[in-house]
Amino acid sequence: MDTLLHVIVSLISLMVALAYGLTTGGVVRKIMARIQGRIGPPVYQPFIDLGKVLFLRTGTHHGVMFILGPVFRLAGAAGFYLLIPVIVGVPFLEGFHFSGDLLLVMYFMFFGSLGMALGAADGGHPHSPIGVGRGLAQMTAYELPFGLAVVAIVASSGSFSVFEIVEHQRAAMLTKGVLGWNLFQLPFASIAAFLALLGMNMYPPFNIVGAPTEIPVGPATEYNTAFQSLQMSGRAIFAIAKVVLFMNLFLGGAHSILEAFIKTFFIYMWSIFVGAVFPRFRPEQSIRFFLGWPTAAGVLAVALILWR
Amino acid sequence: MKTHIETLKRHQFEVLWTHQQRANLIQIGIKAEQTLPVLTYLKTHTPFVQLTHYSAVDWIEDNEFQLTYTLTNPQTYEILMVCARIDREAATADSLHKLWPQAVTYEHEMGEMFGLKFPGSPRVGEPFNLEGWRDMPPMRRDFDTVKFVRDSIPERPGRQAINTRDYIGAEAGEKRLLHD
Amino acid sequence: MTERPLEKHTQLWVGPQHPGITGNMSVQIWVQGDTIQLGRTHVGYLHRGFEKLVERRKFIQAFPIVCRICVPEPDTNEYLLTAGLEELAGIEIPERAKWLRTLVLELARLAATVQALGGQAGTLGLGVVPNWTYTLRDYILDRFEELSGGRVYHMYIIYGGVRRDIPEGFFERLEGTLKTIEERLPALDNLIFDNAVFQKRTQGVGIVKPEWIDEMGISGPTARGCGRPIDIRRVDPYLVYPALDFDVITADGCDIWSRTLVRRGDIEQSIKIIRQIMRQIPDGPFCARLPNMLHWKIPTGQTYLRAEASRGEMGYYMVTDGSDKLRRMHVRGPSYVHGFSLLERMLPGLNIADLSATMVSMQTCPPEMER
Amino acid sequence: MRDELPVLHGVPPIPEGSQPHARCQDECFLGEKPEPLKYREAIQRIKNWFRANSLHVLAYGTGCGSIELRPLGTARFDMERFGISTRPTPRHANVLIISGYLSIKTLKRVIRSYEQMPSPKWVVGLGSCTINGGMYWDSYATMKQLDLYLPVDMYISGCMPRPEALIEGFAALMDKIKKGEANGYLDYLERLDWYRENQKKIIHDWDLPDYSW
Repeated sequence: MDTLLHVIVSLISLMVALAYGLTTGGVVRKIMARIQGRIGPPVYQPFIDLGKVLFLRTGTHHGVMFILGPVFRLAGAAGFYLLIPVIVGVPFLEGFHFSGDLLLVMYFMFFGSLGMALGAADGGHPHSPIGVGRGLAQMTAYELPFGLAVVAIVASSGSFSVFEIVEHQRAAMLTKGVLGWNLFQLPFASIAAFLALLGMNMYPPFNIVGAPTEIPVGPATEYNTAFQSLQMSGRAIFAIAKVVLFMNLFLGGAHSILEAFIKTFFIYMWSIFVGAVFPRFRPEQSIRFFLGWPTAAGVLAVALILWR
Repeated sequence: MKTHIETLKRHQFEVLWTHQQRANLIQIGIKAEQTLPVLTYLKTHTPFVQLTHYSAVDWIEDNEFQLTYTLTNPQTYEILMVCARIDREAATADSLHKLWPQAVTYEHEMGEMFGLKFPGSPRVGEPFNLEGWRDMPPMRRDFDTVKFVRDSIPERPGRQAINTRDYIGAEAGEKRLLHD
Repeated sequence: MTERPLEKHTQLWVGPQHPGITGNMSVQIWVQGDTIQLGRTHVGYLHRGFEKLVERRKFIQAFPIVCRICVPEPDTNEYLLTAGLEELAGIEIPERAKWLRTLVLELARLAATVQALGGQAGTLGLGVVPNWTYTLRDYILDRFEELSGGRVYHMYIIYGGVRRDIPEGFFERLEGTLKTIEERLPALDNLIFDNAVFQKRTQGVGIVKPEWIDEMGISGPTARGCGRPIDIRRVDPYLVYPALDFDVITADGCDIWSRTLVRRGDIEQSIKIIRQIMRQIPDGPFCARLPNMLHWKIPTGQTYLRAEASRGEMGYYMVTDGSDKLRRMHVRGPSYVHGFSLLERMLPGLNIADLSATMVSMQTCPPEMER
Repeated sequence: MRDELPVLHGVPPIPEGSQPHARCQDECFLGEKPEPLKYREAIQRIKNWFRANSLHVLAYGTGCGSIELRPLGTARFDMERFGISTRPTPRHANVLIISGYLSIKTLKRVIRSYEQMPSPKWVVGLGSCTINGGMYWDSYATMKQLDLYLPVDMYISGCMPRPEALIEGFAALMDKIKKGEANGYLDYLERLDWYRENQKKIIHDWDLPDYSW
């Protein structure tokens, strides 16, 4: 009975994450518009867009892998989201966590993009493989600082479970307050990870995958209608799952819905505030960036932990 | 600028006519056979090194095409306009792509728009502006664009064409204007 | 163009339906990895046959259609057609008309340059700048609308002068517009030139070799970005430019960055010129007395006239044959050189990511290339 | 005022007894057929509301009218506040703006782009050139009447139309979609042969597939 309830609550939580992700997307569009001096679309515009693409008809067919691509992406995002605790202390909202789930989570972060890469190649549009190549190269580049940051966190908390990492921070918070967060405990790991987050979120200057004036929309070029809606929802859930993971790893998790809301919102907006006024990097510049200071910060973080 | 034209004459190049259009624009006429030597001479021995413009004019009355080469002196910005007339039936001229790389574009366009042939020019014959064009080259004077449109491109019925002269004449109430 | 066999390549069409392309044209590129090996431009998507159309229209009917040749900056076309025919017909225009023409040309240059600055940033994904600069351009278009009744196509310069005098209080409102633009410039500088990513993307990219300039007839910001002070307003002056005080901006990087810098300097110079015109403009008639336009015949002659558009040297070749219609008109826009031969020469070795930035840095204008 | 204007439709009515195109029977491709049931109508209305409020315009500047689309998209006029945004690929777009005159070379590309767009899709003709050739009525390179080649749902007249006119045109298109009257894409499928015949009449080197998916 408990398992069934857990599944139901998790599904509802997934829906909430989707809605939250779409709303945040709308807020981002609004903020971007405001910076550009425009009024901008209504905040609920992504919902209308999602509904509209669902109500479109298509006859395009490029093979089985093409159809599976967005499914993989959605599955990767959903799996990612369901594995990590959203609100600690509330039953059924702590995710399907188990010891060592951080490894699986990091795998799921890759999984969706790899699925999209395979599917996009089936589309046959030359922009797709170029975009996939750019995306995978950039992903490999930002995985390095992020992986180093995770290693530092794991070494300091002594666990591969996201839940236990949160617990570890909560224990530290009892004595040190807010300073018990990993954000302040492991400053170099935080620098590495938050710089890597810029690349993960694909906002400027790291939006090289779907660069509109270079290779318009990249891998998603051939994906229309229902595939596009799968992709949009996958992207929304993935974005939220990422910020929830970062909240758990660095900001000490959340104990109430309001806290989760505030923390995730600010982590999400971090890449917007950085990216709103930047042009785009060239692919090799982006890769060089991630292999530069972020990686150095990650190496330093690991070294400090080992030295300590 | 006049001195350069004098040296041209001294080098056995025949200058058919000279006309000063503006203070810094002189036009000369040369023979079509001598086009390439004259232009090579101008590019190598005079400051007129820049091919600014290059185009053709259809003189259908004389059964000739006029090719106009506009050369610029990049120091003083004086313009020397060299005109040569070629036969309209043969419509063949020397290609300048070895002298100036951008001449390829002009020749490419003229090849399509006038049906001129430039032996050796790399892109003449490829489509430039038109695609699937089956009629006469459109910039020739005997190509009637109105007839072409009436024949091959459907128009929305009901569009009126007003003769400007009649219209203004009627407006003014002056019948005199109608017959000048 | 070098025709050499490529071993492994992908053929890619950039355009005609591509957001990174200027207007409606296409570049066919052969890429190896991310590097372009060979490129060819294909045009004709905007071909309307203007040169044929003016051959069968009277002079007064020809002038409203030539402004369609370059959409962002139509006034240069109007000026060149009218001035060329005035030269062939031997018409002198009044002094005030000259000043008004200069004012309009300079305003159009300003609008096009502001737009190009935003376009340059837009190709690199900096979405804020185009949003602002298009608005600034729109303020200038408001003044145009007041002056001529048209927002984009003005048809203000007519044979013998201009179509009408300036309206009451126009200069005060124009001054306000210029102030608005000037107030916005520091913020634009901050966004574009102080932006580390923009510097990284543009410095050393899209090199135009200085020795190509004389050989190919490169002009405008593209030539001035190579350190050559080629400005038709200075080297082959027309209208009242000799009486005006302005600098020819140059930069010597030969890359996209220098061209953007030149364009940024051009904005200030244009504003300076417009202010001078507003101060010095003389009184008098704004249009010469003209023959009956329906019967106007121009004696046989040919001329090549040029003016400085925001993109470079714009030239009109006109031939008349004594009738009431043009015999031949050929438009040699700056894009005619920059968009075909120069672009094809620059493409080998360029990254795909830099293609559209390179095109926009030369402001290639497809309707001017194919007319 | 708008109702009094004559409807610009240069297309003759469908002859009696003519068979619709074979592809029309393909339910997966064709849009929805009107169903008598009440709740179907309600669902249709909801779908139309979604479609009308999220117009994705294909970023293809086919003619000089596209110079006014940029002010429309940027800070001063800002079409995004109405839910209109541009999409760089035809697969993601469902509004095709023909901005002004269309040379025959471009017409070929436009047909291809149009057919690749997922239905329901709409065509907006901009400027007098699309309506009757405009000032290029005697040009050998441009088409003179757009609705012979593509099913036009909305014409916006002017040379070129101002951004305000474009906004009003889009608002009218939204109204039309909400009422379920913007069915040009169905017309295109039903009379594909007729459109093809017209297209092949002016595109001489026809090398497009039967239908570009």
